[in-house]
Amino acid sequence: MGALFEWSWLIIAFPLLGFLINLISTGQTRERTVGVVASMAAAASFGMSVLVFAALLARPPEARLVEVSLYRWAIVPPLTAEVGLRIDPLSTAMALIVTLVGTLIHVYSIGYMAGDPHIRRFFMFLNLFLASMLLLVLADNFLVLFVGWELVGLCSYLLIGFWFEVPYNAWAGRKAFIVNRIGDFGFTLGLLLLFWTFGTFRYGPIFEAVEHRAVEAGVVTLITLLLFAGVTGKSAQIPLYVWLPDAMAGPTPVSALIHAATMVTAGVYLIARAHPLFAMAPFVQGVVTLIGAVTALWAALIAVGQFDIKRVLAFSTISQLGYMVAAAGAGAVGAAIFHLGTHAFFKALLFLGAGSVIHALEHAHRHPGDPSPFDPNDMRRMGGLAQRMPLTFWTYGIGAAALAGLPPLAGFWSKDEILISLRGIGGWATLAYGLLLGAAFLTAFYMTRQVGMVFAGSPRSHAAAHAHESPAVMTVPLGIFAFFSVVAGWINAPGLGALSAWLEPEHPPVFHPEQALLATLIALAGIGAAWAIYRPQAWPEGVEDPLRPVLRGFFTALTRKLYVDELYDFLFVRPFEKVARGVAEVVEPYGIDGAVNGLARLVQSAAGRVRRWSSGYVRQYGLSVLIGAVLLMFYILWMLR
Amino acid sequence: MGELIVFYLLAGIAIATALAMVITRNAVHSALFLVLNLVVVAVFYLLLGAPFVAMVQIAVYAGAVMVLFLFVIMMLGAERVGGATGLRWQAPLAGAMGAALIGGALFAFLQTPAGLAPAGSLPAPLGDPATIGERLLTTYVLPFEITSILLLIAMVGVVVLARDSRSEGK
Amino acid sequence: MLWWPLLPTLILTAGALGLLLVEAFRRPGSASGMAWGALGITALTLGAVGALVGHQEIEGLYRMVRWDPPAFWLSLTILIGTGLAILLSRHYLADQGMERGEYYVFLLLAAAGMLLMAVAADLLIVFLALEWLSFPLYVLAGFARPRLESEEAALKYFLLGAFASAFLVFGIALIFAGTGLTNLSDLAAWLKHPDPGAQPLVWMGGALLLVALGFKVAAVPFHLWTPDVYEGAPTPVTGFMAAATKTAAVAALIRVFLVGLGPAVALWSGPVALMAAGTMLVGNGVALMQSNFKRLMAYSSIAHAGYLLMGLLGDPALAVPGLMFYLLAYTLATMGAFAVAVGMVGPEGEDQSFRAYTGVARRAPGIGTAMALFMLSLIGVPPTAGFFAKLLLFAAAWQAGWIALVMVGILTTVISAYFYLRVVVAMWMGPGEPARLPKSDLWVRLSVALTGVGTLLLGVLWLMFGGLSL
Amino acid sequence: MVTLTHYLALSAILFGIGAVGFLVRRNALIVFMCVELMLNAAGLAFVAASRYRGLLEGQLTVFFVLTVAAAEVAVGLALMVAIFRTKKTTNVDELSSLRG
Repeated sequence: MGALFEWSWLIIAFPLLGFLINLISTGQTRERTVGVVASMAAAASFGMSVLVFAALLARPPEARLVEVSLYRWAIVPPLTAEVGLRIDPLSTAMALIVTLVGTLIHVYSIGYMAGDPHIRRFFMFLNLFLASMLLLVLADNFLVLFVGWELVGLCSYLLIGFWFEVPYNAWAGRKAFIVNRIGDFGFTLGLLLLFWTFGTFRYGPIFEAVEHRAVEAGVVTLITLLLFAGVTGKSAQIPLYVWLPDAMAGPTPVSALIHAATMVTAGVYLIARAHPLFAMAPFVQGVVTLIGAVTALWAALIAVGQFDIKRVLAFSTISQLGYMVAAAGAGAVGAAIFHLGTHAFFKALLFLGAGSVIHALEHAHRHPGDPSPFDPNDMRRMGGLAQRMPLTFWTYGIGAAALAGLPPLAGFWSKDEILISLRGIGGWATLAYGLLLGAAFLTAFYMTRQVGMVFAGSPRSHAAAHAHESPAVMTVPLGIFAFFSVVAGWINAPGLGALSAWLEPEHPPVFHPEQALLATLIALAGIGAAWAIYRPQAWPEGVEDPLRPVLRGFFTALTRKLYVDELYDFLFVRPFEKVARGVAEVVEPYGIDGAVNGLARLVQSAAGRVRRWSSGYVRQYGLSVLIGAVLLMFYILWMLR
Repeated sequence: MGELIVFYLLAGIAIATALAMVITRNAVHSALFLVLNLVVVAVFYLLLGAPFVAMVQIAVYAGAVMVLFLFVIMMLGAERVGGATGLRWQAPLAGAMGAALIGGALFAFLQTPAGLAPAGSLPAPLGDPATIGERLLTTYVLPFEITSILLLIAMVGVVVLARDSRSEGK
Repeated sequence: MLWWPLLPTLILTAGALGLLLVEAFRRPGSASGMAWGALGITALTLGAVGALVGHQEIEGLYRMVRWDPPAFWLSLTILIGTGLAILLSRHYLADQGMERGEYYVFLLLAAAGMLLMAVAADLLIVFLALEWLSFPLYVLAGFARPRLESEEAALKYFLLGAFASAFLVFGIALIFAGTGLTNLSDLAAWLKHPDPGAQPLVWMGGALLLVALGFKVAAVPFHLWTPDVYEGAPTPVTGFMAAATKTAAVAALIRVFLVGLGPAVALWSGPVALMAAGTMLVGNGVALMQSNFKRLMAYSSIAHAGYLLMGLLGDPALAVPGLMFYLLAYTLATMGAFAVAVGMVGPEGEDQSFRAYTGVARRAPGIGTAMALFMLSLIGVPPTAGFFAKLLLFAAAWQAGWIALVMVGILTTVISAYFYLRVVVAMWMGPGEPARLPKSDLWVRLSVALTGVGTLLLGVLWLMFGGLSL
Repeated sequence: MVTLTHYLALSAILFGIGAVGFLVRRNALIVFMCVELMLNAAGLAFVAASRYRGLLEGQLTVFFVLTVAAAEVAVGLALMVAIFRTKKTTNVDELSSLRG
């Protein structure tokens, strides 16, 4: 069996091969072929993941850790890094989720992207993303993880700005890039500190050192805090979540795969992976748990006031990531990964369903040749799609119910386990528990609102009235995802507990009937409250949203995303701009968006002064040399004292 | 004592000619003061037991190089340059920095006891052309060859730079 | 008398002089034959360098030169930069109406001087090599004569270069006055048991050497010539200066400061650290203000000088391989970027403002992708070579305890993302249709492709650098 | 007694004068002559050190510096003549079109 593990690098190699094939294939390749090649590469990777998983399963629980050495980076003595793969329950579980969801979304994209002139580029990036994500997951050290981390980020920016002809999309890609830079700045410092402390990047020796308490807790606290800064960027937690809603500018399959199911969960994976480190820093664990819980509630609240079908899902994703981060922070790695898995299925389902709706509306709109601007994402222009797109409706309904946490669907089990894991710890965890219950209510509420606005009642636009069901290449993956959204939770159901036993043999899942009842009641309450407001009969003609009269000004605040973008603009961007303008007349020959470039302006104003040295006069340049020489000389004299 | 007087006398001339070269307005005068300065330094070379270097200094430097300078100045009619400059702080600041450089260097040298040592014994034949020639072809053969290449590069470079590209007719 | 270390320099010089003869007797017309010849000679020299790869240490010619692993890597990088510069030049020279064969002769001669610098083991050789590589560069900078910017660039470079080399000579004189030595290994031995009475002289001399070499590598505050000269010089020459000259200057820094003055590291590390920090801040900061691509690359070259200076301070076991790797990665990315810039030059003249790049990538996605790759490598985004290069240097400096300096390095790296990405943004997302498209010249395309692939592959292949030390 | 310090001090003074001259004169030819003065000062330091250390190396080095300086003069003057043909000036302050 050992020989199989030696080949586990194929999991990463297959998508990379797909990328290369599409890279070197000529421009004449039929677009269908491109998609099929990419999908087959993803499928092969999934197959290999299954094989590795099975091989690992065949081993006794205590032997389920295989380190495959691929590459000896014989750099120089202090920095010896060995590149290898770490095959263990956590990484194989992640690889399975990533490759399965990835394969299905590749197939779906063949239909969704048909006719796009840049389809080859699209599939290349998608394959590259898959390979990078798998590298991140399977790496056996923090450095390679970071390489994967940056690569998935790169793919993400490229795909958000895929339709860069629209300036907003390009801007959104850049916003994601820059916001993530802030998080990665912390991450980089954390990595350096990690290396400085442990002298290696490899998980094994680091965890061993932690186990033997060979390092100071204070340093570990700082390291984990810095790593968590990276997590807030990539996994869209407060305060760096602002990029994810704008990331919806990318094609819908990208939103489903990268910005819902896989890449954004990298942060959760990082916390789970570095769990031994976090376990040594209880303070940071508290911070992580609380930030996760607050994010969950906060994003759920904003989701209630959104009209863009994908934005609702984006805020929902942020909210659900908050659940995972909270659980991972509290040390419940099993629960976090469990929710990561179920969420990957039902959120991908929801995104693809939303894509199907958008696709249908776009086609219906284009049909009569109406040149007026039309936003196919706007839920206010939908309604009554249940009869016109039954397959999409039913699958979407299943996804929504799973997200809302209705038993016996997937979301119910995983959310339940997170809530249970937070009980009985006390302190911050109890607070987080309360916040997450509130978020659960809001989740049920906004999903019901969305289903009501999109599918119930009568059409509120010409396009909605003429929409048709999407082609089979899109609906079949919907069905498959719907199936998983139903059953994925069962693997960890009471009495079975397979996933938790797999990830954490020492912590079997517990099932509290009263907790399950409470969660179900809360979900039902959310659904009931939303249905009371949004049922077609309660919705008078011409009213934009029946919730607006109920909440008044606060609803407007919700539609404006609680003014966080404005707040950041006020707190960071404006002051920098003011200072920059005050200090120097900065010439800005190329329009840069103010929203993200405040820091650059500040630097620019300082640089403007330095730049005046470059006056063009040789003699002045010479003077600078002489001044430098004199300074150096006096430094020497000072040393000679 | 007499040695010291000669030194100070020559040093005074060297500094004076250097200053005059920097200060005088006319480029031709500048060049001539530089020639004087080079000659004084050549005299120092003789005093320091380096007759060969002194001869090279006179022949190559004071002779050929400075003649070239004078020739170009005359040819371009560049005795004086006109036009105002925008660099108001340049001269005072440069002067201050130059003074600081000199002052700092002198301060450091005065703290160097090794520099106060009397002249070591440089056996007479060492500084003569024959010995130097022998060294040039043994220990210093590589720098010697490099220098010849440098002269060649300079020559070709001058040809390339001086050729009138407009009338090449290629 | 071992003269093996000189073999690459000799081959290149002999080849260049042979080309000069050919140029003297060939009939007027296209100079592409000269370009082929220059390429062939460069390849031959690469072969000679390759033949010397296994040798650990050869001292030769009365200990004037010395071959060791860094010499190999430096020579390799210089020759790669030279080869790419030749590839870029043919199309450019023809378009600009300056197709004269001497151009290639001077390019090769400058490279020969740089190769000499890579093996220098004596301060005298450092001085001569510096002059050797500078003379042809002065001529090349002014090669677009009678275009005034080119001439102005040449004169500025020349005057300031001469000024700086006077500091070098005076510095060597002071060191010689203090120790009676010019050989770098002897100097290191002397510094281990210094004569306290002579130390002020040696240290003053070291300070002046730092001025001159800081000038050549374009470190703050000796950097001011860089943007003007880069802007005015013919574009392929600018690329050559940014890549190969930088490598040669770092070679000089390694030879003088790590080999010669290595034992006195505690003394020069302070000023070098300040210079490194200032260079990173000023280079990256002022780059934000640039709207001309060549000036942008000049400030980029200044900024990278800062990172390279940081490398001098790092733990040598890690830093020296780091410097070698950094130079190679930097050479590939910089020459690639200049290849794109040269591709944008047409017979009607040269517009290197960002406006000229607007939207180009949409019409030429291959070029656009390659440019994005170069810019990412210059920022240091994985998996490009630039990332690993920066990582090595940062790790080396961190190991040596220069934590604040590493912070400055990371901070300026973040800043640098803004201006490097502006190029990419202009090319991919700039409004409107491009005014001009890149030429489909095979040589330029080839260099873009080579550097692009190299930038990507190098990231993977850096394990080759194992076991490399001074 | 004349010591090495005397000579070094003189050469430093000449070097400093040359450096200041480089920075205050506008005529490119004089600017360049100032560089020659600086090199000359360095040469003096070499020869003096050679004498006081009883070594020949210093003299040989001066020989090389002299030769290289002569070559440099040739290149530099050719450059200045070339510029004069285009711009009709040797004022370095008028050659400042490249800046920023």
